[in-house]
Amino acid sequence: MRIGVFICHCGSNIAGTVDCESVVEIAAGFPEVVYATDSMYTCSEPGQEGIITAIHEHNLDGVVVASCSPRMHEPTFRRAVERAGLNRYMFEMANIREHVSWIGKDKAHNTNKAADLVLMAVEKLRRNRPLVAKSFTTVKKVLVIGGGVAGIQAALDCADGGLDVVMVERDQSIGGKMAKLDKTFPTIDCSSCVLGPKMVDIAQHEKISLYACSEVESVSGYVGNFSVTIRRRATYVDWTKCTGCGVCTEKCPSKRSPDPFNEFLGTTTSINIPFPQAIPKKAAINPDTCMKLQKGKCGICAKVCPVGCIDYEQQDELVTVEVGAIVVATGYDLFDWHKYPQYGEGRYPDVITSLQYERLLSASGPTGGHIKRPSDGKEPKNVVFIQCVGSRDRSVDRPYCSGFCCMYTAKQAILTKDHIPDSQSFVFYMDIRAPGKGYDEFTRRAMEEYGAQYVRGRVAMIYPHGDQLIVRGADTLAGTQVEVPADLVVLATGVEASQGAVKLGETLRVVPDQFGFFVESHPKLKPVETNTAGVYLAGACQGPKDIPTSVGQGSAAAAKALGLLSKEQLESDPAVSKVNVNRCVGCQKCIDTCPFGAIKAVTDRMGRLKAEVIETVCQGCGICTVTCPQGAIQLEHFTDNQILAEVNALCPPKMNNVSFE
Amino acid sequence: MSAQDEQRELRIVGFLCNWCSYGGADTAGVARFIQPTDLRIIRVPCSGRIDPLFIVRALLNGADGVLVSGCHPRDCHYAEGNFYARRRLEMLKRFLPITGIDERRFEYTWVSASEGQRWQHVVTEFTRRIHELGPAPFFNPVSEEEWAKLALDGAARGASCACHG
Amino acid sequence: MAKIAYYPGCSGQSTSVEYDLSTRAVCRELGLELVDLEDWSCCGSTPAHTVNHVLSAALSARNLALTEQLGMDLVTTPCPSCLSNLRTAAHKMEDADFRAKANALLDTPCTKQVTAQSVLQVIMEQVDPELIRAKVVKPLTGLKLACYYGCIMNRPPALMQFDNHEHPMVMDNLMTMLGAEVVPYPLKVECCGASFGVPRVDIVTKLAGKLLDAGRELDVDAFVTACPLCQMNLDMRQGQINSALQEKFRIPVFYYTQLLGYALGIDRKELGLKKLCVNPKPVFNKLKETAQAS
Amino acid sequence: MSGEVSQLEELKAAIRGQLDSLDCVIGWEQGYDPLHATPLFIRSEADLERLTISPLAVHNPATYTTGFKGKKIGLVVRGCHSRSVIELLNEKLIERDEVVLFGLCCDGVVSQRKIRAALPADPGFVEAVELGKDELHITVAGEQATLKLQEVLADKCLHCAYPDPLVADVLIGEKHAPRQAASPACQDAFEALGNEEKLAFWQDTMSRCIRCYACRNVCPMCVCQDHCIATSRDHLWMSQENTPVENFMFQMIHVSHLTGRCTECGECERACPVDIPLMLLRRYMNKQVREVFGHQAGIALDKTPPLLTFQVEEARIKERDW
Repeated sequence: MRIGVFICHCGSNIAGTVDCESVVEIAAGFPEVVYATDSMYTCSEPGQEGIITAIHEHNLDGVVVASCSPRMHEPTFRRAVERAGLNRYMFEMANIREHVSWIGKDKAHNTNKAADLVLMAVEKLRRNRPLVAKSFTTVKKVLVIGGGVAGIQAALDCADGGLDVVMVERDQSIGGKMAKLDKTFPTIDCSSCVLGPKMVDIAQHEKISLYACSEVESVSGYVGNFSVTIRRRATYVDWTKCTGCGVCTEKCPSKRSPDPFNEFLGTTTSINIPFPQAIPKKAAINPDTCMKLQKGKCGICAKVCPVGCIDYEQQDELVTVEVGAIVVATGYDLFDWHKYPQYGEGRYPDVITSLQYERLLSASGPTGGHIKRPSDGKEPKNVVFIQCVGSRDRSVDRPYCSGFCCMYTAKQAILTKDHIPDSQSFVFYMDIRAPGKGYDEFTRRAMEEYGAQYVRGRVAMIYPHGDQLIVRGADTLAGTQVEVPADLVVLATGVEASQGAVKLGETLRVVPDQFGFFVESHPKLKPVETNTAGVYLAGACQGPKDIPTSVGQGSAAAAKALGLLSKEQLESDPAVSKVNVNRCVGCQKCIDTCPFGAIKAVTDRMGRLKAEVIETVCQGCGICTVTCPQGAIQLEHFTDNQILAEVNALCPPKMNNVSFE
Repeated sequence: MSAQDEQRELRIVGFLCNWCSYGGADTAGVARFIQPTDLRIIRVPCSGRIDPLFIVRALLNGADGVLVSGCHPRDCHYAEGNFYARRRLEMLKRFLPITGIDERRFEYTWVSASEGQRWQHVVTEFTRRIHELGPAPFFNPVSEEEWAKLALDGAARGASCACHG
Repeated sequence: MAKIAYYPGCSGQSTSVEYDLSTRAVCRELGLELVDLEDWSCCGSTPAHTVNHVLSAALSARNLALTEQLGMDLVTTPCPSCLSNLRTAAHKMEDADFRAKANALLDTPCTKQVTAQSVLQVIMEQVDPELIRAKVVKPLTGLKLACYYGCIMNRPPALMQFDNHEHPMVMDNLMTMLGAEVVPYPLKVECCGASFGVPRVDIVTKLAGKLLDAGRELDVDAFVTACPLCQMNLDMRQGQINSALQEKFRIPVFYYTQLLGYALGIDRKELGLKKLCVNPKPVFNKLKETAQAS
Repeated sequence: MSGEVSQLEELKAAIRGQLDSLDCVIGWEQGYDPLHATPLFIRSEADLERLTISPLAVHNPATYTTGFKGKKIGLVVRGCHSRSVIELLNEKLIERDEVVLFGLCCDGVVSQRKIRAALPADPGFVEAVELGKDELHITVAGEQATLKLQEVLADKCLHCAYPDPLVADVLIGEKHAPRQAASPACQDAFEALGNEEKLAFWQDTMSRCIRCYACRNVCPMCVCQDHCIATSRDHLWMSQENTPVENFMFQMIHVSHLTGRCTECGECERACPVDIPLMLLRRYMNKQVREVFGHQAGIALDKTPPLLTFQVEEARIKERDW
């Protein structure tokens, strides 16, 4: 090899405490170094030109630059050597600024250390080899998992940007939690009026295919080329024929089917369309309550259906789609408040969740928009709201703030007054968290204009008294105990990670945090990326979020997917693991430890198991290399030999008669 | 530590992951946090890339100390690398005593890219520790005389050893 | 017969002697042999631990040590307050430093880990429910009861480790087993005012009055308790409550052992029913009427 | 020992019944003299007749399994051997349906080293060996020496917690009552030494090592086949130079690769021609693995070796204290 070494003065940044000329002299004596020099600013235009000229003049096939941190200028110098015709991996850097000149005062020691670092770089470079990035084409299609407002936004933005979109929704209709809301804060505009048109756009957009009542079963492949298997659950209705006319739902005699859309307040029919604005507006049968499917008797829906779309024999169906990017927008679930014994564990029908209250407020809800309490249908006069039910409470393992409960509680207090002018709302709160445009003003309005009484303290107990509930809590500002007689108690239940999140995370190789929320690539700078290339996050699956933030993230995730797939071809980093099949004994330990699923087992011609790296999926961490006892899988650019060369450069083996070379 | 000892450098090898600790060392440099100069850093992508045998090789080659640093648990750029590293490195650290190599010559810790000050502290403390321990003994005999003595002792000893009297 | 160390507690010798009596009678009937700790000392009640934690723990640890000397590792007591102190002491003694400090105050150190459980827990966990059912000779059929557990019987949950601390059910289940109708009494774990009966009767009349009121609203024939202090505040102070709140409560308040003993057919003298302040006669009359009617 | 004879016949019958469906059954036969056994690869009825299961039959047959991958074989295993098999299964290095395990409830095997030490002089060729109930009668040059079996049992057998196979398709012999494992006294004594003494000891013993790699070749967990990094020129972990430091480096590689996998069958130490007490290193590492991960290799199926998995919060690693 013919190696050139370039020692940078970085003005006086390095030269001030390192004798650069001496380092040049020492470096010139290192193995295979044919050229060594120093320059004032190696990264500058003339500095880079100096490298290029030297490569040509001295016929160099490897370059070491000793200057600043490679985290700073490695890409710069790699481009420079590439301009001179070398492979960019035939380049090494020695960090003699951040790690030497800036932290050590003793010039002799610094000089010595700089020379050592250059020797290390030279020894490693001697074992480098040219690496070439692979290019591959991508599928211009995006999978959006979850049809809540974040997923809807991501899907529409991707589709408008020209990509095909596949949306998978677990429930019968898209719309998510937002579709269940009556109004939204802080504008008090009608939730379904804002969301409805976007849902219709999903149904009508020619680039979007929607799979409702479906779940992602498995994902294989890698960025740009994922293969996704979707399970379409049997609905017992042929959706290609169903017109959503609703005749079946009117005639269905089984009217005791649980109604998840209305948060289990009241019941619905076994065959149903969850709500009038549902997208897709198709009927589906709940097999658990359908008499025909349970007992074989009935069959009325099949008789009344004008298009003959009822199919009691329908089975789950698996569909495979190829996509280039995946947006995860699986949203959240509500905390199960029954974990708090002090709220009655479900013994009192008039203790309900905030989302149930939304359904009571909603004109399309089970009470037609009249607030009637579940126990006796009476209109409540005193409504008590309890905040932080499953938020900011270590005792139930929910130490985090759910973020939007303060706001929707204020909204519900306002709406309560609108619905029942002679009502009185009480809100037990811990702190009011209203950081957002118009948010704090909104909570003030709830108190000042709508007369909601805010009590700062936790509720210790709810107990029945007559036909009322007595809510006992602390008023920490007054330093006293308070008891409020309530006709209805609304619990501001906090946010939990969606139930299937952990399992989906395993499928997608996206890590959930300890609470089940997906972990983003970087908390500040890569909020919608994940550590799996090509998989993006939108909305509350990453952490509690309100509607505007979820929509913003939906657009952000779409922008990332559009950016990724706007390139004709993607390039993979060649510094990835590589298997020497001769050495591989097929024990699959590397496969088990790879965090990215980047290694798969293949069978060779002899029928023996061998590991194979999917170069485009491998992120280059090197966990596998350490896992493999026979060193059969090696991380390129950081091979055992390269690192050992550095170790041996720093600690030359003593008194061994034979050197390592 | 006498002034003279302070002058003489010992050989300390550092293995740092690129994303957190190498960045932390850069941060310390940018902030001009003065550190002892004994340490030389080998950059690896992830603490999960560090084979405990690199550390053994360095120690057997005569390194006076080896310091490993990676991302804090849960912060690994590769999600799980430092979790594997922690197990491997802990096992090495616990194993060293049986070899007679002072386990204090090896340490592993976590430093994030923002923790320049912590890096300075880690380097300073570890270097101080290694200077207190002094130069590591050589595993191989260091002179022709010792080689000869070893050969003679071996011959005299025959098959006897600590366990198999 | 299962032998269990028995710690009666001070109130069992005085204000709640009927609780002690009926407990002994019931346990005998159910095949539990209670072995009295000899020379036991007061658990320290509330005053001790408000003054000095080590002293307080040592008082109870002495009783744990006595249990240990009997060669037993379980001691039982009817009184929730005593139980609370015994369990607190046992828990704190798990810490070696604390144990050393407490043992320094004792003649005979407490070395082993002794567990304390309420008599209620012992009955519910060690006696076969079928045996209880089989032994019922006078079922409580027709009786409408509110079970009142009080605030400290299951609290703090991490220490007491028995039943649901906010919504306990064991006494409810026991009474149902005996044939009574148990109402869903919402104030099961509320405070009765406890020892404020001495310095601030007004607090007790207010709190205990609320408890009685909730029972009356549910139309109960009687209350069932497991705590000497609760029983005293509801029963003995019912007259005070009536005059303070201008009320006319006349609701008998039993220890669960008394009703259990009655159902098992134990002689009434052994149940100390005469010690009750609110005359329980209407309750027994009702039971007799129901028995005759059927 | 009549019990042993009947057990041998029982075992032979069991093997005979399955011999047709197996490529090979690995057991033991008499070696170059009556004192030494050697592995036996049974492929026919005739081979089967040579089978022995006496305490002289020491070799771990699990060592050979990976070489038979893809074929169906039988193994005669003692308790410790079954641990190796379990570990190999757990690491997917062999398949359960490719091995038939003939388990022996084992009362221990001999240490040739101890026999040699107990005999008045180096025996050379042994003419006859007779096994008594608790004794071993050895005839050399017409003279008979009697050794107590207990005194010549291998160290690993004296402290064995798993004398009975933990996995077997056929189980021969009577199961033992549960036993507590213990480390031999020499282990504790060595661990108590200071760093300087320990280092000197290894320098010493490693100068004796002739790098024959017998310790590696008999190790059932050494599965790199011909690709051991110690003898590869591609990854230059160590030179071929025979110096204490390089010899020790090899042992470090071996122990490191055995972390959480060593089943303590003791074959490495048995095979060492220069009597290096290699189990000192293995036992110590295993102890650390037990303490930190609560893991013992090869005592239960479907366990992941501790270095191939992790916990986000490691209960017994306190690395953040530094």
